[in-house]
Amino acid sequence: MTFSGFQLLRNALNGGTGWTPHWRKAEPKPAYDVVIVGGGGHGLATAHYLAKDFGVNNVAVIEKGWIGSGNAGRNTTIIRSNYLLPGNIPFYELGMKLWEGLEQDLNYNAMVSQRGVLNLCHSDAQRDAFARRGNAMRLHGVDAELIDREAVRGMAPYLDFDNARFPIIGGLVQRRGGTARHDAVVWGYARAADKRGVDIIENCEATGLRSEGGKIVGVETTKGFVGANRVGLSVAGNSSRVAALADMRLPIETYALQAFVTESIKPLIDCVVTFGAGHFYISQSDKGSLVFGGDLDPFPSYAQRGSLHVFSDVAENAMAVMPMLGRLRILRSWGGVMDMSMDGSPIIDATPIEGLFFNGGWCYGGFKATPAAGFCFAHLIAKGEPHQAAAPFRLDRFATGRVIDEKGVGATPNLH
Amino acid sequence: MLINCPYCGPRDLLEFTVKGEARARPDAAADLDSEASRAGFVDAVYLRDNPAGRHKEHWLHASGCQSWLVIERDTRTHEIFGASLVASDAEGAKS
Amino acid sequence: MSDSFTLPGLALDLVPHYLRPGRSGPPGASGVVLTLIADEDRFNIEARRGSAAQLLASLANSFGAAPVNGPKTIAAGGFDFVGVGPSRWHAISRGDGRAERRAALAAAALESATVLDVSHGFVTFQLSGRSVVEALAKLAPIDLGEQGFAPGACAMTQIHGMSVQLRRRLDGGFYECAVPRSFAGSLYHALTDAALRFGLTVEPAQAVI
Amino acid sequence: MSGFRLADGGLIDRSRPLKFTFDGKAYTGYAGDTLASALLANGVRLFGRSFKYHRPRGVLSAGHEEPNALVELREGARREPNVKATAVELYDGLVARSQNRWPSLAFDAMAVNGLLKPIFSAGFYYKTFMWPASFWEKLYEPVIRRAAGLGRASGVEDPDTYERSNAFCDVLVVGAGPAGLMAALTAARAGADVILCEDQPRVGGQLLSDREFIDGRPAPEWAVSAAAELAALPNVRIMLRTTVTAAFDGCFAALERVSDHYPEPSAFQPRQRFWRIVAKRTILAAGSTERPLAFPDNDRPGIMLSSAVRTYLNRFGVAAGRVAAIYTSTDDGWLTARDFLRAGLTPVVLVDTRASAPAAFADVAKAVPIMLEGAVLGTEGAKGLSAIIVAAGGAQKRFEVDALAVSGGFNPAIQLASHFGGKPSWSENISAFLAGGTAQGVEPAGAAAGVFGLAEIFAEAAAAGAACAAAQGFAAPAPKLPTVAQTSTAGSLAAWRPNPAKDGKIFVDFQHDVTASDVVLAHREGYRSVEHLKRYTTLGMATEQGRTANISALAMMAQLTGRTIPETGVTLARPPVVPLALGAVAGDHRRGAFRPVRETAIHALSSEAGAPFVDVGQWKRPQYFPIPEDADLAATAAREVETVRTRVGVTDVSTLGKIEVLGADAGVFLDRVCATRASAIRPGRCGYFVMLREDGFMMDDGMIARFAPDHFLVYASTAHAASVYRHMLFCRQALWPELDVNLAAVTDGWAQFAIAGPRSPAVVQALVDAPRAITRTVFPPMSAAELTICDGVPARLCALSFSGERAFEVAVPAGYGAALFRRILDVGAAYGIAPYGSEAMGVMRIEKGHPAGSEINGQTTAYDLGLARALSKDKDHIGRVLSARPALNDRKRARLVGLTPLDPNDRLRAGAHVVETGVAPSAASDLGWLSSAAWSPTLRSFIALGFVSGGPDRLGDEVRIFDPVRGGDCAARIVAPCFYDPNGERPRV
Repeated sequence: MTFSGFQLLRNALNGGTGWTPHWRKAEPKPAYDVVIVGGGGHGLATAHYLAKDFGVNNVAVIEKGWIGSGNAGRNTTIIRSNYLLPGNIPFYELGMKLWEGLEQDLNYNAMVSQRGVLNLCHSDAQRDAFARRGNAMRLHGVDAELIDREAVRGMAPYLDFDNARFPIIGGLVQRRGGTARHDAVVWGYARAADKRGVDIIENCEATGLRSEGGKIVGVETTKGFVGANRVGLSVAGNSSRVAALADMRLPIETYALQAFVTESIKPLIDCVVTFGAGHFYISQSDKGSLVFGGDLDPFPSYAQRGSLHVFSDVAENAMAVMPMLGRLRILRSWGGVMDMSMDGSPIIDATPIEGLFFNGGWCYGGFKATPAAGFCFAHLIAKGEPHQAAAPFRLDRFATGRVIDEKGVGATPNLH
Repeated sequence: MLINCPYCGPRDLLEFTVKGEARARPDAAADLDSEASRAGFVDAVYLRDNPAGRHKEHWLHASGCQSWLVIERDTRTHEIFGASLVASDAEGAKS
Repeated sequence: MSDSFTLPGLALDLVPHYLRPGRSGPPGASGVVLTLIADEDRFNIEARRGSAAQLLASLANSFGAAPVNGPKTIAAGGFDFVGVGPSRWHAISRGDGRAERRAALAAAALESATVLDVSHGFVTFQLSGRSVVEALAKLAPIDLGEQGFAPGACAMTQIHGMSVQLRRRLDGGFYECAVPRSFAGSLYHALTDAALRFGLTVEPAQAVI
Repeated sequence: MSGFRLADGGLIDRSRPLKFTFDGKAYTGYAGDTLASALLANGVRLFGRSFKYHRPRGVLSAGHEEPNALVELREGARREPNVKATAVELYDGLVARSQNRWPSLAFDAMAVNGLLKPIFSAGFYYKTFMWPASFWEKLYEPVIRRAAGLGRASGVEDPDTYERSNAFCDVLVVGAGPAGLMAALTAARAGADVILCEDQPRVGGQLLSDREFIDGRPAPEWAVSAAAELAALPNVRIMLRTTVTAAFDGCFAALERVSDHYPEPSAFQPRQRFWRIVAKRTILAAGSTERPLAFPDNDRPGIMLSSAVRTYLNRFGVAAGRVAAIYTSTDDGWLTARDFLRAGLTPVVLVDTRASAPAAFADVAKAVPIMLEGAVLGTEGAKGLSAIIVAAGGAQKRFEVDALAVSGGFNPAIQLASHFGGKPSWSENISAFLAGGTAQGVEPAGAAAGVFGLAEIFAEAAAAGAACAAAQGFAAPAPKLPTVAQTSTAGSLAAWRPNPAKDGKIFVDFQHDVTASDVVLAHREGYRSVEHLKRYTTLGMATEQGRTANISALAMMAQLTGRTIPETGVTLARPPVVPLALGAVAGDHRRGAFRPVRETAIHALSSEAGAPFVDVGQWKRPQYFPIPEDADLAATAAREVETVRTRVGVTDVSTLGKIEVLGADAGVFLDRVCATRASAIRPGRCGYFVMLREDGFMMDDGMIARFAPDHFLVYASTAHAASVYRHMLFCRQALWPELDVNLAAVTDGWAQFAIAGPRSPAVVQALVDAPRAITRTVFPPMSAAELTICDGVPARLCALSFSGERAFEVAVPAGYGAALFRRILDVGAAYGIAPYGSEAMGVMRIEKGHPAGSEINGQTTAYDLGLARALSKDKDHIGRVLSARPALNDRKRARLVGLTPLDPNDRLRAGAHVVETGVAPSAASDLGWLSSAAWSPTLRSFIALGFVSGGPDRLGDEVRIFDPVRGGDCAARIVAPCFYDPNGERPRV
């Protein structure tokens, strides 16, 4: 069924009995051309593009819980391509372009909202660094504007312009950036992939990666062995654990990142705002909640919870830049489990095992990368060679030194 | 999180900075420019252990006594099994 | 650093610009009294590798008592020896006769420790009054209870993002916050903000106590 | 009875009437009321409108679980949206407004949404609004956003203040109801340090709501005496109006509402206080939340939780209505019926879903018409309940009522325990989830542990209190338990049968208007895991966090899938338990106090001189020292540079990191930490150092002075000082503990000034004490000495030049800094000295091509900076091995060069990109970027440092400087990175 206003009306009249599951509750077949491990946004997007753009339809996505139960459902929903380094910009911009046509592609409204992303700067040096970034974006055909303090005031008059510890002197704006409804992205990809024949198998955990003679032959799961010619791992948050099934070690450490929502309120904050003198970013959802986050918890963690220290730190940052938030209340906070790579940039690459491919190390960038990561991973799996936009995201870059370190903090994942 | 600093006693997370896996620096091989030497450092710097479970880590009590500690901790539950000075500071620590 | 302010040549900056002596907060008796200790001797002593025992023995020999290797204060030879880290102490002395004490300390530690004069590296605020613990509890993430923080206890901890050496003097009623000098203005504001609602008296800077 | 207030009874103070307004209308309540109880007492039943369909809503509960009665409280900058009227203590002058309605609460135009309910089913927005794509941001989304949301934020700065505090105890008791009081008494009597936190303004919890008798006295009196005993103990702290709202590893967070029961905080008082509580053991006695029942039109004002009805009756002296009925699947409804009878109000009917009447309520069965195995089929009413339709034994009856008490069992308040990730376990016994595993020393007690009989609660809570005390080494005497009359209200779930005709009116999540038909739809469309159900329907995401909704919805989904409830799933509560104001969590980290400021010794002096400051990390550094003759700040910087280049200037360099390295192995240690050979620096000399990170990239560079064979001083850059020190501590403690070396960061102890310019030797000579001579031969560049200046002030003097002129850095103990700076200006006056700020310093270092923070930004290598030759190749050091990786030494890397515009007046700015000339600027023609740029008064041209691909191989090439985000575009030439005195002759003159 194609979703439309007409269908909505029709079903309103017949008591909604015409609606059907958005994806089948598939059980594993004995073998597939491709098995994707991980039913998050990335895994489902990979399956969708494999089927739609690369002609690979005999695909299963296996998910240990319910689809979208990892970081796809635990992020702050921001989409943007305002990166600094040539290794990153083309990739995230490919993603922005896919976001821009996503709903029509999926026939599912993921509420992609290009409401603008404003990064605040607080010193001349920071403004110059933003200029470098904005210019790099422009050279790559990405929209970027460097605006002064008065223009910032026009966009966000509620910021603390007068009493702040770190004065606001301007900002970098990407107007095409914004937000998308994270769960809907997962469901939309699932529905679209399912339509093209992809089996989405929930409650099915990978317990082993079976290879013979250096070549992958399938995945052991809690629902039995599933044969596969090619296997893609897309399990951010659990990358090290799953890679260990194939005796691989990854340049990744796992950390918790907290995020927060407030109670719903009438429209207050229009665009995405990022505080440049600390760790804080915020936007308002269509439902009215302010959605925000800050710094990583500083220690490796697989627990989906954060510390009071960072909880408080985020509130301090919020009040430092938006003192009007004082009486608004945090409704809920949660912790996502981040694949933090050693240079802060992702990995999409083949592994030493033939037919086994890896996608991970997304740090904070995973949600916004969903379409591009899915597309590039599908490209890699289908063709055996990287998509041009993801070509720098190689596993061997740490050995060669071709790291892509946006922040320049080196191999300290908790600082990226 | 409370970390029981061997010198200061139980202290809040905010006083600490975390470096990551407590792994020894590779021995500087005779030939510093050899492939083996480089591979050892690549491994130590980039391919650190990342278990879901017990993990030995280097923490610095930065706002406290400025001791580097080895902390053994469960990354799933955050339970801490022990914290010790990274290198027992000669006789001083014992006297 | 000095026995008097009149060291030839240059004047010590004894009254920092942030200090606002006087009474503030709700009326009534002040719950907190804050005093800037403007001029004290403070030496950082760190045992050389493997020489901690020798150092302690030498200090015991010279001053009649040795510091302990822990966050506690031992008074000996006119110094308060405060443990600040493994095999590290701050030796603090105030009042007259400091030149002799300095010499004695240098002599006692010569073989077995490195001694640095850090008197100017820190600014010390002394706090007292009936509400002092309540005020400090707002800032310091440590247990200041009678058992957790007995007279003589010391904690290197964090207040408002600053590393602060928080100490309870051996006489019990006085607390001291020593902070790296560049942070002193910010710590002063944090302390006075925290103490304001109890009624606060800031005393004029006191040169030597 | 005026309104619904009873003539007597309740724990309110009728001698203290309080005036307040709601939607502009004036009312009166009493001290001890909540806003909800006072409005109910005045006969107000309509409190608000629901989120989606704008249905009229009244009060459901008497606490934080309230989904309906949300208001905007206070006015102006203090306006606070989404406040639960049931949790607001009434105060004189309170002003509240209803929200999310237009034009008025009674007539809400958006209620038309209710008619479109079949369209606005769960997830409808995912299926439409996709065409044309550009309409989403322009049309659909703005409409949705305006319609969504609840109350309005003030939009302006919160005028109130907040504070944070820390508390420590042996035993934290969360909740001062019967279980909490008993546990606290037992632990405290044993000698443990106890903190007892109670959300309400008084202790007692459920005891305040029920007509229980304890030791022969009314229960509230027992609570008061228990609190009095606790208050008298020195080891107990009772914190009222304090909600323990989040559990973290190692601590709890609690919110104390210090001033929320006043119109505004009194002078010097915060509005709220946010506590971090560190407890060795914790007893979770936070009670439970009653669940409503699922039936059509179960959301009309007047339908209220049974226990809340009793709370209003007994605690506030307010009847929920004049003619009441009861609908229950538990004994709780019977308790309510009994209390109605005692208040002289006989319920018209008690409908119990169960087959038999509880034996303990024979008195109720006698006085009230009872319908067993009954069900409410529907309700009537416009802005409030007017009638219910009841079915039992095949017959239907209609009752005209204005109040209906409902009880569907109780959910223990286990949220704090589940913050630790412990999976709750399902109890068939009470049809509810209990805390799974007692992680981190948290032990539930009382209703929070699923125990509902009062005698049982006392016994188990006393045991829990004793156990917690014992775990801390305090032996508890066997407690004397109070005597109580047993009552029990254990719950069960009423079955729901899907009915397409009615399900759309059975509200499950009241605030978000999630109905049974939405659950059916979610099931039909495959959103069957509980998390999918939540996310697809928005169930449980309202301001009460699903307290009244989740279990009903879970039960419905379980029925639809044929699974058990625990198989269907459980959602973990996430912090906070009760929504938490951001201001409170931030405490006093506001405005300038957000982060500390570091000031140098001349801060006040600079400020008086009119110097603007620049933030460098936490430091405030004077940027310029303007004088009236300067046309603007650019002129100031130019004048300051010219002063240094031609005469002499002085600037504050105290922010440089200073790390003492002491000991016999100091040189060995530094050779391992630095890529350069520090041990080659002779005593009395300075040397340049480079430090790498272990991954081979630049960490920092700077100078090392060696004062003695075993005494070095490392000058790290301002930006990297802290991380360099930590790194050196790591090297010393973890890597090479065998070396005899001690480290000390002494940055704050010294005020340090650079005296730079051709006349600087004379100025320095005038400062130093005799017999030291400052001449080219006696104290040449790179000399270092410890000496005295200004008649006996200890000092350190290094002949170092950052400006490219003959220059010195002189350091004194920081307390002398201000005086020394004045002295230098005095002494230097004869030589034409002027102070200069960080801006002029930056210009001169660019003229000299010295890399600084913009160049050593963590992404660059020594090779990039042209420093490869400075690195020693014949030793191991940090970063030695990985710095040799091929990609770090690729000629095509963006490497440091200088750039000069062809037209000297073409402005160069840092951040501009360098692109090839003659082709369209693009990613392909992008060569690099400018890292630092300035107007050079010396060269009378803009100049820049930048990183250009293969740059040093392209000296002399013309390139284009492209700065589209600032509209810059000009031609420039690649030159060597040193613009001024490239051979370094001037410092030696």
